[in-house]
Amino acid sequence: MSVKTLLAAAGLVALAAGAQAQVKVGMITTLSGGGASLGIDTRDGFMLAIGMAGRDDIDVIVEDDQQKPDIAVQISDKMIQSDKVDVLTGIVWSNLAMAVVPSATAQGLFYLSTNAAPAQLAGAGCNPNHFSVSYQNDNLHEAAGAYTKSAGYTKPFILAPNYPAGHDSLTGFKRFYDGELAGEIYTELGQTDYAAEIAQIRASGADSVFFFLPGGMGISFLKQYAESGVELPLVGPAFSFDQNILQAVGDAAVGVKNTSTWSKDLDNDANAAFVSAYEEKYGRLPSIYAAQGYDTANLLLSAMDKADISDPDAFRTALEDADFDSVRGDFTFASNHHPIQDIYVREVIKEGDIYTNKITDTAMEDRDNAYVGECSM
Amino acid sequence: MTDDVLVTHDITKSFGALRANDGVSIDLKRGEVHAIIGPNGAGKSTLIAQICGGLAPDSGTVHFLDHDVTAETVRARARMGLARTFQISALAMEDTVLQNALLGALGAAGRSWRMMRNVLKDTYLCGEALAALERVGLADQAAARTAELSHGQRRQLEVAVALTLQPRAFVMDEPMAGLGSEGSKQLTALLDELRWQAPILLVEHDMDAVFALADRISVLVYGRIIATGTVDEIRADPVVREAYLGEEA
Amino acid sequence: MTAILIAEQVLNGLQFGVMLFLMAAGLTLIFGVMGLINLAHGSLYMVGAFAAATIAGATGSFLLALAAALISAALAGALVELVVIRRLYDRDHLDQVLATFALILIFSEGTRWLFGSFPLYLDIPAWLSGPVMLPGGIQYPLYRLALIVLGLLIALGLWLLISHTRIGVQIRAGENDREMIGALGVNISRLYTLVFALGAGLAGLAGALVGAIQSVQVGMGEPVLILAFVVIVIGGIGSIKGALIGALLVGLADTLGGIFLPELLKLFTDPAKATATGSAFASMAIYILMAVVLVWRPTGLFGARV
Amino acid sequence: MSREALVNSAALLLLVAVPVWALWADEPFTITLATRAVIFALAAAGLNIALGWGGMVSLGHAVYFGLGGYAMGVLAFHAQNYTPLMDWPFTITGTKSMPVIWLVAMISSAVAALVIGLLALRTSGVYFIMITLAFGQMVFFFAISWPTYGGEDGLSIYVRNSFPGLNTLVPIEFYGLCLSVLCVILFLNARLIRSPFGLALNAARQVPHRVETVGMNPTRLKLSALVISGAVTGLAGALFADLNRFVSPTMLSWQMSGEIMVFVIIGGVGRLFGPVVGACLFVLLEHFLGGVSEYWQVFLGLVLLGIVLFGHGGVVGMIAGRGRTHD
Repeated sequence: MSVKTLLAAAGLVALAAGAQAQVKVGMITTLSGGGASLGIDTRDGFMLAIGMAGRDDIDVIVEDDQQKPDIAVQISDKMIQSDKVDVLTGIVWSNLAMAVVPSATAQGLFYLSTNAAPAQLAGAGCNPNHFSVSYQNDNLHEAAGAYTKSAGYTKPFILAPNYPAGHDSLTGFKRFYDGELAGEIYTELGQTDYAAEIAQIRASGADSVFFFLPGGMGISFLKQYAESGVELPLVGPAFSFDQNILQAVGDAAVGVKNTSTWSKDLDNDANAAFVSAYEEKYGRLPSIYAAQGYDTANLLLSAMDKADISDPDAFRTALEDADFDSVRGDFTFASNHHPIQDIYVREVIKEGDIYTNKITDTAMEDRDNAYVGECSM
Repeated sequence: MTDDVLVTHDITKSFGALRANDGVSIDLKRGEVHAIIGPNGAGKSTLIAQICGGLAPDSGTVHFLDHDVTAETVRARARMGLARTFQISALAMEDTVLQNALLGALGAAGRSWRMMRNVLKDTYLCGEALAALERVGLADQAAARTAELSHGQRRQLEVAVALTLQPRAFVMDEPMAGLGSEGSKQLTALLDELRWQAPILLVEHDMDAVFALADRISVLVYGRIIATGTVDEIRADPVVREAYLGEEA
Repeated sequence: MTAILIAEQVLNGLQFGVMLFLMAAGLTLIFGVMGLINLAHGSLYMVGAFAAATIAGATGSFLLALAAALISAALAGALVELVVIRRLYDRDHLDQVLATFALILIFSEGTRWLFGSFPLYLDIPAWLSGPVMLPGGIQYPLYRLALIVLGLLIALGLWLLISHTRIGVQIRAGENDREMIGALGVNISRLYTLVFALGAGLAGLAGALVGAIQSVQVGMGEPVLILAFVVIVIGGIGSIKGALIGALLVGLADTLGGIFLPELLKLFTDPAKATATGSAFASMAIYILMAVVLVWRPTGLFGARV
Repeated sequence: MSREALVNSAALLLLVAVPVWALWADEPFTITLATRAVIFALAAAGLNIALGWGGMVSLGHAVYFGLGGYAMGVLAFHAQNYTPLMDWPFTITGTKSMPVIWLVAMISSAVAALVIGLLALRTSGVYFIMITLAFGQMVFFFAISWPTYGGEDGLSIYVRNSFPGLNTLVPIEFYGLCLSVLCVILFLNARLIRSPFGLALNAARQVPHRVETVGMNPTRLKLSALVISGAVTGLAGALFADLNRFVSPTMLSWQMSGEIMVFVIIGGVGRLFGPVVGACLFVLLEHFLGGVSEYWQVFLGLVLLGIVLFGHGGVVGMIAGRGRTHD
């Protein structure tokens, strides 16, 4: 089978499915290993929206990618070849997305990103069938840069892990913060001890610190920072202040400013409905991953109302309309199929026994992304 | 060319404060069996290791076939024809008897880098290996797994591997170790023939074998050679009697 | 770069080193006495951290949490030794590697099964939190200082245990000659269980101590395990002294390499590129240290010479 | 025919029959799974040369697997972007041709094996294990932080590379290619272990001092075996990257090294078809246990433990009997 016949086969399947108006969604996400909490939230948010819509014209197959790119590719092959899905979604990590998305969209499938949105897929490697419902990876870092500038800091110290997302992070920050830097460091990916970096921060004469350290790295950094006696204000993207992580950081995080496209106290009806339904169903507060999963499902459902998946062009147009009530408020797609949305500044607070975030400011309004011009679509 | 095949000159080796070998000079001549005897801890293993190349002496030299081999590796000495056997059989137990014998043959022939040809179809190597097995009386066991051999047969195979090297001298470290009197007799008879192929430097505790085989005996005590001579001379030597054979005399 | 900064980084290197020592000491003892390579040592580190987080959460006492870490890791170690490990002593290293690899899978996924995928919370107690001012104007976290002191005390304790007690005599005998201790009438299997539990307890304690300033999560042990291997290769198998020196060397090389390499490269290339490339090479620093030691002294600084 | 030969023939027969059935039943994913198993088998066959016959417990074979993958990734990346690999002192361009990629993969893995082997073979036993593991980690960290070829994101190749006369995008054709490579390598492997070199290597594992005293260098024999082993695993890495159309540092991780070793051990160390049986079983376990529980690795761990403690000699060993024969 060549690509062409594969496409034809996919088309035939789509036709057959269209007759029953059944949409098959394959969700590849991380359900085991160290990063499982993100995938579990993504899945729960997504399934919550499907459940709340009460529809039976959509089948969702969920599989665990173990946070391994080769497993993700294997699952996507299986979903495309044997389950004959129409839409793929759910990948948390950029490196897994890079492994799966280009070849899936090349085979004519739709890919709706619930989280990962690397620069390659927004710029030269953009594809009409790829939609990021979350953000573009640089967005939160850009917002942190913009916030740092507008808050009047003049000498931030910036650090991120030494891997592509880390490089994108500091580049994104500097795109909107053009002043002097007290220092710029790349740490090792998966590093757990930041004593050396904190000492450098202390010695640098900085007036604030921007850091991007997702997952366990952020937890370690925050705890150690709190112990160090360095009392400079911290700014970071939402990843290190996710609802799940905050409980493990504890008091060390309180007061930290972070940039996010979503917060549980965001004042709109869709969000209020989402937060209360999520808490009721799963017994815990939703995270940004859950919110993005929820929005992705609602976007898909809105497109299904407008067009039949068997007509890819019409379906694509329906997706582009983004005619759904986002928990993030106003939401439209830029021409490279990445969101245009407001990005907020949140502060970590303690509500009773629970650590969570509240919105304090808007860092950027209607932000699209830096790669719109590079995408020829 | 002199009659001396293997000679050590004044070898000294210390481990910390312990002098394991102290000015040891011995020689092995064409056609002879030269036995080295001595109590445990006298430095026999150290001496063998220096002769065969595992240990470098602190001072003194080792000559083999009129070459100074003191600085040569175990491998180089082996390739010159210095064949040793081990006190504890060093055989590939998972392999067949023939494969063990082949190992020596292919080492001697320098064919270990051939990667694609079946070794069992190499008529030259197999010929050498089978001849050696024939010589020690193991030809009928060629296809058996080495692990299934009796202890005595393993001692024989140990000698066969040495034979496949086309040796110019043997260094045998207690070949009789663990053998019963019958096995010991058989192996003694075999070694008695082998001396005409290449002289044997024999380190052995089994005195019956030593007295039956040795043309000369050197007695090593506390790292020094205290006497060298024929069987009768050694038997009669008062120093030896006192230091070593004391209670037996 | 000021003298204060360098002094502080040296302290950081020391602190990292003593924590590595707690891991490496157990591994090297277990290898020295039983001849066993234990890949699951990192799992015991994780067990310690999880036990501490659980007990700290329930009681609020950090000391109880540390005790729980020590005890539960030692118990887990003893259990693993009784059920699995003792069948592996007379097997080759290959079987040991596979069996302990299987134990990693069981421990990691089992822990996730019990505790979920979210990182747990474990914080340092109030009486150890905050910075202190050291002579010379160095501001340094009290907790990290306590880690250095505690680590060195444990090293001293181990040394006393091995050189001055009956158990120590047996351990040393076991390292030199395994048949010998049987002949001396020592209960070998009890000794082995004890040594394994001791090593496991040290790993668990390290996990809890480090967990308080890092994140307590599944998979936290394996990166430390691999660093502990590097320590042992450098220090020499079976040598507690080697483990200590090796751990301090690795701790210092890693910390100082991470600081100075990017600074060094900044002299030659633009800062952004220098930090990226510099930290790429800094992450290799300890392995290069290991390679140098291997070339110079294949059995490690204090390993038995062949 | 010996029992081991029967097992081998059965394994080979299944490797042909299952995909043919899948083709007939229109189950293309089964073919993809089988391809994965065959490529893992090849990687493990590489390790088996070092481990089974050379006795080197290398816990760093992911280095060669990953390097092979990156050989494919880097060459195809430059070919798909029409940028040269290097301009100076002479121009090297990328390529999408599998034979060229394979050659580069094998050579680069072999060189890596030579360098690591020169250092690691200064020691033996448990040192060797720890050193190979540590060097693997070093390469892994380097790959993650080196930005040129995607760092931790890896490299995505949009279209599978080409092989003369085949359409590699068709699952069954790519499978056939991989199976053929595996068969050729196993054939060469069988010749190798029967050759004088194989005999000497086998002895170097069991009695290195004996090998020395018959005039051969056991370390050099082992080093050569490690280089061959690395090259084969590197070839598997190139194929694996092509199967996924993707390469990333995950292929270099210590877990990957562990898994490759698991394939060999559950199949049977030092058995020609041990890696094949082991890799197929692993892929099956992964597929079916993964469907049963999120925590399937606990059960995988228990199965592995059971095999080590009670099933000495791996699956092939359990079926074919304990003794290994080499003729």
